[in-house]
Amino acid sequence: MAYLQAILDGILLGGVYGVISTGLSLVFGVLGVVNFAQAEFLMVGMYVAYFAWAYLGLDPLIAAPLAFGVVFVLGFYSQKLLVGRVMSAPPAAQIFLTVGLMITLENGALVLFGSDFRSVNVPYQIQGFRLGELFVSAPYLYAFLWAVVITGALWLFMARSWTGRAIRAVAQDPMAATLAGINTARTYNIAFGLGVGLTAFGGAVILPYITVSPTAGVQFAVLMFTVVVLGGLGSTTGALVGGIVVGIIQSLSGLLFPIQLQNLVLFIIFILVLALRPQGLLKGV
Amino acid sequence: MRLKPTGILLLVLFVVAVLLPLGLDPRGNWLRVMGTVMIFAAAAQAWNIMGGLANQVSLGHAAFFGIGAYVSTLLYINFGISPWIGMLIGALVAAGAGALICLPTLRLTGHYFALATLAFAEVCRVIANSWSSVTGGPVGLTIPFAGDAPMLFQFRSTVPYYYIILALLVVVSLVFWRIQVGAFGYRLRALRETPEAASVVGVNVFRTKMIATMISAALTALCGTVFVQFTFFFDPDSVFSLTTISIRLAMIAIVGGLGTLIGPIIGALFLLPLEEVAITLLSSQASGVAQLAFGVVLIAAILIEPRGLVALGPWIMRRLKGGQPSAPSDMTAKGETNV
Amino acid sequence: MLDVQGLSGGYGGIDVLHDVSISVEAGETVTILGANTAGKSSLMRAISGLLPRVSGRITFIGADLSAQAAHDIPGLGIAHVPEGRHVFKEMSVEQNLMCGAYCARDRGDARARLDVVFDLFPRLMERRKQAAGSMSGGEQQMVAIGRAMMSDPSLILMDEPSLGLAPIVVDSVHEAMGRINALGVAILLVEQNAVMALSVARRGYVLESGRLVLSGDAAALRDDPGVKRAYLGV
Amino acid sequence: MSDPILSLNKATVTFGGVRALDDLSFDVNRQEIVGVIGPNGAGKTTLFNSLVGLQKLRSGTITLDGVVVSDRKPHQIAALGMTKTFQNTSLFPDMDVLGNVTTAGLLHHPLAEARDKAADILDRMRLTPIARAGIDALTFPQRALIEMARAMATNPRVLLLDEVMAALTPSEMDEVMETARQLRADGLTILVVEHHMRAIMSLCDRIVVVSFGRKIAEGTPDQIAADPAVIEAYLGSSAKEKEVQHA
Repeated sequence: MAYLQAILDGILLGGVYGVISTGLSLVFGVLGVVNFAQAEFLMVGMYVAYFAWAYLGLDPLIAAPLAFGVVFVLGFYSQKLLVGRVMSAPPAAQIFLTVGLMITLENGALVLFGSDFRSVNVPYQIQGFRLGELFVSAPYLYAFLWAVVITGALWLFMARSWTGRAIRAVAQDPMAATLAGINTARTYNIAFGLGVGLTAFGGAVILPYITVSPTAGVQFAVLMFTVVVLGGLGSTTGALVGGIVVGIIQSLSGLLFPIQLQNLVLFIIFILVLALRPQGLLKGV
Repeated sequence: MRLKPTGILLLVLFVVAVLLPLGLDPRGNWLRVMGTVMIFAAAAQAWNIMGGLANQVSLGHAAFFGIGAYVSTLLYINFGISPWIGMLIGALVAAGAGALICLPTLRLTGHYFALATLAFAEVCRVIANSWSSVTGGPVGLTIPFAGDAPMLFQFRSTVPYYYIILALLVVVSLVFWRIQVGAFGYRLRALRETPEAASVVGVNVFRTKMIATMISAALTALCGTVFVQFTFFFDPDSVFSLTTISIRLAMIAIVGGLGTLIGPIIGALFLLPLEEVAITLLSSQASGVAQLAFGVVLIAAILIEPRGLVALGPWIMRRLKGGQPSAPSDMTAKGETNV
Repeated sequence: MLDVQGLSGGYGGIDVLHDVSISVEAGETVTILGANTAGKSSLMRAISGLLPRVSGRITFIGADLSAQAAHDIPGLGIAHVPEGRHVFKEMSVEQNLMCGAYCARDRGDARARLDVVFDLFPRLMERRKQAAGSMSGGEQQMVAIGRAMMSDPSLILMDEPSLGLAPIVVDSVHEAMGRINALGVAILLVEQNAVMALSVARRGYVLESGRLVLSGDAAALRDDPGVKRAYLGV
Repeated sequence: MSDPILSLNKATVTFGGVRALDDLSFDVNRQEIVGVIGPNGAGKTTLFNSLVGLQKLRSGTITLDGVVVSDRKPHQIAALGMTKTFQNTSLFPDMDVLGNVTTAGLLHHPLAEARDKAADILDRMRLTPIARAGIDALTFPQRALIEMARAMATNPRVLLLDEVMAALTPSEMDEVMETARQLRADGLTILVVEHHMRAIMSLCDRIVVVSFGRKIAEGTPDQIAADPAVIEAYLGSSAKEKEVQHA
């Protein structure tokens, strides 16, 4: 029963990991840039939701679209003014640019908000539902459901909207996209904004059960990379499946290993996947 | 011909470095700062062999740095082996770790390689934190005080450390230089952008990258040992740190000038005192300001001049010679931003 | 309709086109012949704004193309089917085609235009849900041409549409060109298969090492020894 | 006078479902200059990549002077004496011209000797004036010549030239052809992929014509120029006509 419970927890956790990582995967899939600052955009999303709660009284679940919007704009201009200028540079320049962005965002938050850990207070925080002998925590469940909804929305957007089609076209063949009349530079800006916005959305919905601080992103960084590499860099559906897989692994390893070793399991999976199947485990399945 | 001003500058820097302790308070903070500058210059120089010459950008050099620190210290604490010897054993272990990480990652380039090395360093950090019975866990390790004991790598004064570090920097720089101008350097530069062409004219790409990684790892481990002998105390989060070790080494090299001999030295001389000054000046301000400035400098450096501060050299030379500063406007902007 | 005057240009420091002048009238099919590396593809790329460095004048129905960004040119009515097809491999046939309508003057028309393309290539109708990357070369070529047609062009540039295709498929591509032309769309065709190109086109130009060496009616070019020489060097 | 130094035996390479090389067999004799021609996409570059080990064969073998090389790595094949130049050139961008040639010389010599040898090769090819130039500063014809010089520095016995004459002026072309003939006189065997038919017809002893990864003709330049299958492959024909099987 403990295992069933762990798997359930893992799925709920993993759905959110999926959304967070989908953003990273989208950025890589479209731009071919690994955004090392992705986790810091998650942290920014958490702060947006936190302040929306603190000053406007908004529930983080309701503030999540706001977090998405704010971070979308931030991402759009980060791409337009910074990352976009090194797109054709060697990977080293891209790596260091996003690493610089990571340091800037993290410490910018530290300067602005201090190092305090902050958390919100919502009525359902410690509630839950019984499902036979299983326990479903309310904040985890709500976060999971929101994650599923936004993933569905993204899927619809990418499949149906002109902008969504343009993003996929640019990701697959920028030259052919240009010949179809798509402005690739603008599409990159939108894709980057969308990618970090989704991750920020994920940051907001987990706020009811997690604290925010300037370093809140860091703990998600390797996790996100693991999910994305597992699902295949650039594959957004892979990221969702990868997220749930990682959620379950993390949850199960919590039963088997001391808490510090939970991440070790992830790292080792991460390196093994990179080494053996850099195209991702789920790709082509 | 172009190497000449750089050579003179290096010589001047060396002489200044040798004489510096005469002018600075041996117990003062600045001698320690200069020691730190040189350790990081040396480690960044070691990183530069891989990241600069072979173009394999590692974001996990903290792994080798930390291995050097832990191996020498654990050998000393548990078996009484002098860190002088432990340092060499640490370098060997790090070279082995370098070879190990090479096997699965060698086919990876660019982003994938950076990610894999980053994860490798994180694995090391987690192991060091978890394996408390051996490593002391998150509490960290303190090097037992032995007074003035040169054989055990311990001194009361900062000055001997300072000269040891200077020697280390010179050794690592000489290794870098030897590689850069030697046959091995030709092979490394050949494979960095055009591995297929390199292999077709006879370069064994796998072996060349592997050897570069092992040398780079071993030298970084030496820096790790010297660093902790200098600071006496360390924990997993400090020596295996992503930001303060891995990224910092890469950043020093890139800000100074990727793949150049003088780059890491310039980069360390520029960044670390800047950080020190920022911390001193801004200590009353919120924490993070110095790091924030760091991030901004890194972004600016890449956007303005991806080749680093070294690229300013020719521009400065033209100015010094009184010639018409024919530099394009972005060069001028760069001068104002960075110098 | 399309008027290219004194075009030179290339990549980096290397010029691949030297003082090339050609023109295409509305509704006409024109071919550009020449051996590999003669500059045919570069000429196409220059027209659609993909060649990094261009000098000279390119006008299309009075508009100066050199002032336009590459992604704005399809909207003016020039579609380009690139060499190697470049379909969006992971998209379905229908999604590929819809992407072609991105720049169309009237997007609301996209569904109706889809029918025009399916009329042209019934095969695509059957395979509308299939991923383009999993199709045969000939089918991918149909997707690429269909995608270009989705933007409602008045001129379509086709770069080596028969490259690497089996003879029977070449035949159907050839046929489709005739039908596209019958819809009033002008075609500028680059083709290695000179016999095929000259049977489709009304006029032709011959490029050698980036320079225009010959031009004239298709019938005249077919018998001109200069054409054979440009290809075989004999 | 059959004395093959290089033999392909049923070499096959596939990408996805496409057969880029399809049961391709032919021999190259010692000190011969052999041209490989064929329309775009015929598999010529794949053929060269397979010969030097950059592309693995799916089946079949390649033998260099009695040694099977189709399972070797590119640097091992280079050491055995076969290397190629790159179409569109792939010089080492972080080195000057001399550095590029020197690197190749390191295969058989220590650095100082490799540098002398490189200088010597550049001198013989009359490239000494640009020995210290960076790659970015070179014109395309210069790059093509440096590609040749770099390949020469590995002491090859078989040299594969991949479109070195593209974009050369007629006089530069003559110079390259003269160099090639000279190299052959010095004992080298040369395989040439070239689109420039005039050059290939006058340079080569023998020509192999490839289309869709298969050999459709083989013979002297005169035989090839008169071969209807070749003319069809190049100029095309009415698609209704059956593909001509040529023995």
